[in-house]
Amino acid sequence: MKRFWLIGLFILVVVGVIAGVILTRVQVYAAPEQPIAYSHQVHVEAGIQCLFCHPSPLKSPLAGIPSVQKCMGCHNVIDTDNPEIQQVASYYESGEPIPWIRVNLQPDFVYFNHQPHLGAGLNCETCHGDVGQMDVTRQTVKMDMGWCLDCHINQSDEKVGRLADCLACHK
Amino acid sequence: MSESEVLAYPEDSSAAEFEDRLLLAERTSSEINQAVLQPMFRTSWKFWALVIFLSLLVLWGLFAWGYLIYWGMGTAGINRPVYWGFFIATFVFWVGISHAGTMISAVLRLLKADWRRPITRGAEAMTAFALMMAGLFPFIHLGRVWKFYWMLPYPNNRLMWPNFQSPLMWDMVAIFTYFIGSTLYLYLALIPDLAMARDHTGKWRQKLYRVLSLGWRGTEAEWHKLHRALSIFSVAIIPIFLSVHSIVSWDFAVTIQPRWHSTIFAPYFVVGAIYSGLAALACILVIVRKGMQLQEFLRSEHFDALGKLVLVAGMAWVYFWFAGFIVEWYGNEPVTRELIHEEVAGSLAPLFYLQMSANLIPIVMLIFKKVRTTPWLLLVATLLVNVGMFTERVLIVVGNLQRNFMPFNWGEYSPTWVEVSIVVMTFAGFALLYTIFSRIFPYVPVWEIKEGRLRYTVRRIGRLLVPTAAEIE
Amino acid sequence: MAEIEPRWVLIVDLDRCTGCQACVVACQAENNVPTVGEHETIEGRWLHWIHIERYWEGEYPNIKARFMPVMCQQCTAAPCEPVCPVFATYHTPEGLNAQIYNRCIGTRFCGSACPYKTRTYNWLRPEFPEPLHEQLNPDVTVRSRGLIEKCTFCVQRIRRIEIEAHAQGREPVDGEIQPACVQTCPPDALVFGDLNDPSSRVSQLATSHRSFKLLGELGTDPGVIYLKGGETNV
Amino acid sequence: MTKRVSRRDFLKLTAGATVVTGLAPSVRRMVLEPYVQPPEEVLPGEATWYASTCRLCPAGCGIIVRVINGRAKKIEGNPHHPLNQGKLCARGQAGLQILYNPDRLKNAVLQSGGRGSLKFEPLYWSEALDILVDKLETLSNPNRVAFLGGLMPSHLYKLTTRFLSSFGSSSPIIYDLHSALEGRNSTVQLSESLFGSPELPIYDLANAEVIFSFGANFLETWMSPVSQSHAFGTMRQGQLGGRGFLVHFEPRLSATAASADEWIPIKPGAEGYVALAIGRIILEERLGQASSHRPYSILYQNVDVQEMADASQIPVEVLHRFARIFADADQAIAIPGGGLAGQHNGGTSMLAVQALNLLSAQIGRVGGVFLSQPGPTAGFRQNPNPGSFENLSILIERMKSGEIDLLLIYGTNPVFELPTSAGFAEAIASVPYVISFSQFVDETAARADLILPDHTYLESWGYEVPAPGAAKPAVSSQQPVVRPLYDTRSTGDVLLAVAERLGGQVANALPWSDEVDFLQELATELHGSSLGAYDAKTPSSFWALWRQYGGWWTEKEIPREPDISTIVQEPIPVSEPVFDGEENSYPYHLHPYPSITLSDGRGANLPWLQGAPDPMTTVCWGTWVELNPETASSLGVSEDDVVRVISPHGELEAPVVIYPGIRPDVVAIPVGQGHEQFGRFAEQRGSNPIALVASITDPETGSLAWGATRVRIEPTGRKKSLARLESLAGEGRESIG
Repeated sequence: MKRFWLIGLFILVVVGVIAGVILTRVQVYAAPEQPIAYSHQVHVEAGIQCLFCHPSPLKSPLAGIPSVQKCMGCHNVIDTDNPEIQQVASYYESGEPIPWIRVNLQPDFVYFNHQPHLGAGLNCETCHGDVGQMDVTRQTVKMDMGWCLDCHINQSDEKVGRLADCLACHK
Repeated sequence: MSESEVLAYPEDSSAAEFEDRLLLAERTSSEINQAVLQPMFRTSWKFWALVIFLSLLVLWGLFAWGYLIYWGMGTAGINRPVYWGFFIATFVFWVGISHAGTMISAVLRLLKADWRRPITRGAEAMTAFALMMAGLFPFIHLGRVWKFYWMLPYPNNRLMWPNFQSPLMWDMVAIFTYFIGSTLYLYLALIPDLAMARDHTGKWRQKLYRVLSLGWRGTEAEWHKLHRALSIFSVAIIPIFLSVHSIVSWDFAVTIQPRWHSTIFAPYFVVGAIYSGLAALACILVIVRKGMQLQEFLRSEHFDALGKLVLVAGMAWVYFWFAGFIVEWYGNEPVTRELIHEEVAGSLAPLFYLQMSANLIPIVMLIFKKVRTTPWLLLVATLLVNVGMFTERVLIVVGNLQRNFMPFNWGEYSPTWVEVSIVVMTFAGFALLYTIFSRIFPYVPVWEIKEGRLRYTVRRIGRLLVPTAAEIE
Repeated sequence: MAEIEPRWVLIVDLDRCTGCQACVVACQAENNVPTVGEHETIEGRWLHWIHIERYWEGEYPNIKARFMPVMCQQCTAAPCEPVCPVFATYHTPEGLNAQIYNRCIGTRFCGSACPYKTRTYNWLRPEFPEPLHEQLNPDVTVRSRGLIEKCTFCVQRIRRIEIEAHAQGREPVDGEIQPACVQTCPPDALVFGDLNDPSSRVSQLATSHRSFKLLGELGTDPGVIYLKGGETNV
Repeated sequence: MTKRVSRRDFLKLTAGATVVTGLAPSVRRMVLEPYVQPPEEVLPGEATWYASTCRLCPAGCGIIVRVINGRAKKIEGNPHHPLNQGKLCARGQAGLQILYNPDRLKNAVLQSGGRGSLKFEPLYWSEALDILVDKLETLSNPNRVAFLGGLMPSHLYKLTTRFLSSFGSSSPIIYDLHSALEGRNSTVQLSESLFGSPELPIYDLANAEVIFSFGANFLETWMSPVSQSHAFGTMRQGQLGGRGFLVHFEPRLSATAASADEWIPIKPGAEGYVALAIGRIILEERLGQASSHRPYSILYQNVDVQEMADASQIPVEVLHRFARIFADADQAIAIPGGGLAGQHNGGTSMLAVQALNLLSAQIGRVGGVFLSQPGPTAGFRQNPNPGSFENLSILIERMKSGEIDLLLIYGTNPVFELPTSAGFAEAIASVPYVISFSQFVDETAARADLILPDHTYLESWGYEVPAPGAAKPAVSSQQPVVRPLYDTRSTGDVLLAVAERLGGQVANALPWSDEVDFLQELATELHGSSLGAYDAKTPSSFWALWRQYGGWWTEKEIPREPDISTIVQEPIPVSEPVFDGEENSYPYHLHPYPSITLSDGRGANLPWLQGAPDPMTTVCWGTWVELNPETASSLGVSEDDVVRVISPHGELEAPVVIYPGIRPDVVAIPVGQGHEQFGRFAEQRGSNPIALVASITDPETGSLAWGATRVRIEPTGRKKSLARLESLAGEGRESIG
């Protein structure tokens, strides 16, 4: 009887830990709740390029998210009946920024810079996945240090010293 | 040989002396068992008061530790340049204390010094608990203790490993190995006694002992294996025992801080450790003997022998201390000179003279047999040694960090309530563990004593009484 | 990518230094170094990455005072590096003595091992009462309690210029990269550059007969080179 | 919709589960807020640099401010600026903490609980302006309003002067402690009397071979420390084949003296004697370029070298040596500094020092003395030259006698900055209504009825003519680098708004809609000048470049030689210094000196500056008393012992720093601490030595003789640790060998 309880407790702990780990992953990959039900899929299928709305990854550390003005540039005329679009318009009129929730998040002590990555010939999809297929944008890879190192350490001899150096990302 | 064969020698004092020394008094085996077990069940109000007092000290210390973690290392008295303070000094002290157990049981076992028998358990328990207390400090002194696991070599996707060049890693390996080794050693020697206790107790104790005694029945094969295991352990643990304090000393000696950067540090630390450890053991034995009424087993000749060992270790420590000091003093290098000046005539002088007198006076005291065999005098002497050695650790860690190559960045140090509370916590924790241990496990190794009795007999050869020893191991 | 990795060095011309503390504040502003307040300073727990030591020579009235800015010496044979159990401090290919804050667990071993005592430790939680946190440089990690920090030669500024230059398809030119202290130093006492570039200003200054290294006898081979004061250059 | 709800629930569930299992990972939510309408120059994540002008001291260095996502992050020197050439001092670096100071006033406030109650009631700006207009309109006489200014932006000074004169009141009175400690007022008067031009001279330190600095802390706080430090660096190691030689005369070994080749611990007030003796010896022995001596021999007619040597306690041989050093150099400059101006005989001492430059013909020569060339910027030059202490004393008298009904205070903190004996605190109490424009509740603002906080300099417009100027004619422009953090309002705009409400003459005199309008009009005056480092096709693009460059300056250096043709030919008077306090009961000279970090105390609320150590003592976060080791041992005090410093006008207590570089008869205390109000970083910290100073003035210049007070010292028997970086055990040694 005692033994049964012990085994039961043990199994419970193991299951709990495994469940926790799985749920943690789920949390990481889960798409956050956005203030506006924005769909990348719709926009990409309409033929809009990534760089049209996210203009700066070629020259800045950040890709940038479009200003409300930019949204309204098209949505002044397109799909104005959509309640979500009207919400955008109301943000624009009140001069309030839209509080988007960041999808791909790095810790504060990681200094990621888009510009050299694009300069090295990487595509947006390499890290962000096929956003064009996503109705709700979510993270497709767990952007942890191991994932960064996967690329950074597999570099030519003259580059690897710099790219696998801690100071490449931590300052 | 059974008890009935032991002859009585009413008029022959020398025979009585032998008997006395070899615990050959007229006691049956079960009487001995009872003599060891009975004190374990005696828990007067004084005992509980002590336990509660010690627990309160430990709880207070834990609160202080929580405070330290929450607010940061700044709540301790350490600063720049004295980056290490009481925590590291106490760590070194506890590691030092832990050395006596192995010294007594492993070294003396190998040397077949029979007087060791009644005190081995106490010494080994001291080793294990002192290491437990020492092991806390590397965590206590970490600025970000919640990241301690980064010091462990475990595979991770960051491809990050601990740095095995760092003496802290050597420390961790050495202390961990030593802790496992000494705990196993303590446990192995406990098994027959646990079985004995199992057979003489009831209720929860019996259940506990049944699990812990691993079904020991006392067969020839079991004894044989136990003896083999103990001899192997005795041999194997000695290099570990030497390495531990050597490595602790290298935490300091590998830096280029003057007075730390010394080749003699490793043996000096080891000798100091044995000195303080043996002294601590003598202290504890005096107290336990009084507290548990074990006068029958812990006799003056044990204290005499232990006192002699402390005396020898003390003289060796003086020699090593002097060997280091004379070279540093003679070398007269600027920072070293400044540090020595600080000790001998500067702000550290009170600590230095306390250290020197507390370490030297006991050596003089212990020369006299009277001191060695009088419990309270021995207690005074050995307590002094421990005060001295603790001060010595503080002087080495803190004192030498106060001065460096850049006079602009010199500094001073004094501990805060947080540090004092945590240091007191480890002393209280040690005492608490030891107290509880003494009521749960047989403090005197019964089987070893019985074995000793088997080894020695007094035989009549013609008209003479001759004590004889047999090789049984 | 450069064919040879640069070797960043800082030249400190003691003849120019006036002890004005501009570098001290510039460094604090650039690197999010917290101010610790009066009590902690008395305790010896100030956090300046660069501080100016003042030495007295002689006695009144024939007395002289000299200034010497001291920061992490970025030693080639750094005593602090091997002792770190978790590789939070290590040597980079460009000769920097790196300190990775998020890896540091706070053993303070490096601080004990450093002969210059230029490593500082976050003894308590750093405080930036609102809205002072707005001053924090987003390019530099804000350190929490319990870890060691030190001069990095403003590696974030080195990287910024390098990335900018590489995006333009060129190498940074001599003098383009300036740590905050060098940038602000009013008498131009600080010069920063690549010692592996024989034409750089630091290479030329390093060969001066006035040059010396702090505690050079210890063999740490620092990346900070001092030029002695009170002498002409010729 | 059901799908959304279920997903949300699921997220909650997983979040809950991760917490329960103790495995809550680094999952956090971060909000990204895009611009609604992006400014065109901003690239997300990249810094934008805005050029402006530093306003922490009157020098007027050009700065560039790193702004990321609308927040200023770092101030650096403007590398193109002719004055500071990219360099900046500690105070300039710390300017960010004025902007982000947690103790700033966030809106206009009325001190509702009465003066000094520190109970403030927020006001709308319209209400605040109503009060101001009402107070102005109900004045019985326009002369019953007084405007007291300190460190004022040039454009604001212009606007204020226009406002006051059109209103019929007298011009603003400019006085601040920093300028007083620098001796600005005395220096300007000296230039006027010697060169006929009320300006601050420029000393060409970079090219000088020998510099004799008489109490001029030109590497710390005096005049334009950044450009002077830069020149000093060049003087030390930047000259071809040579290294300049600096001799510093001061009772205390200051940081400037520490950088000098020789420091002469001169008796307070005896600097003029030394200068006169050196001049006399040069003349007598026909040293150096003897041909240039003739016109000035009359200046030294009354000088007796032995007498001077006795009075200054410097042996004749030493004076001879200095005379030779000075005369033998091709480029030698003598600088009369702020330390002289703070003595009772300051005017004559400064004249004696400046005369050395005349004697060695250094006026207008490379490595000599210049004046700044206005060039096309003449229209900008209505700089607020600080007034004398005497002028201010007149105002204080008027306030006391009830002749002032409304006092406006901008950029100065007289309650803190003036000696207690000047009686400002009593005077302000008898003014019926006081309005302060301070951004902080300082001691003076705490005694005001209404506070109309100005923007900080990083949020506001303006310009500044560097004074003393640079080798190039220059105007330094100031523009907001960030949007104002709080509901503060530029004082210029307040004045314009008030003028509009007052109407009539005042409104006509100030026709601009806001200060930017005014500035734009003024700046574009320079448009089309062929001398400029840049030019534009249209006034509006010129205005853009003006902001982008951070001002206007010429392409080339245009030196301006001071005019020495009208110098009066009469012997330099030898006047003895007068000190307040009987020598027997007050045996020590009090030497207050401006802190290199806190200057006159206006930096005391910036934690970076509080935490930056004094270069000589390495003390921060406090006040200390510097004593010669001999003095200390005669008083029986040692390091960190608290002593009481007593003058006839007050006393303070502070711990002792044993300072080997000070005369035994002098006690030095840094200025800057001792604030009663000024925010959490400054309050109740240290003491203010200016409070002890006697209100005696130099009869020549009317400047406050802040160095002419004697004190006595009493040990208190207490100890208080000073926050020093240096270890006392190290005894100031570099190494121990």
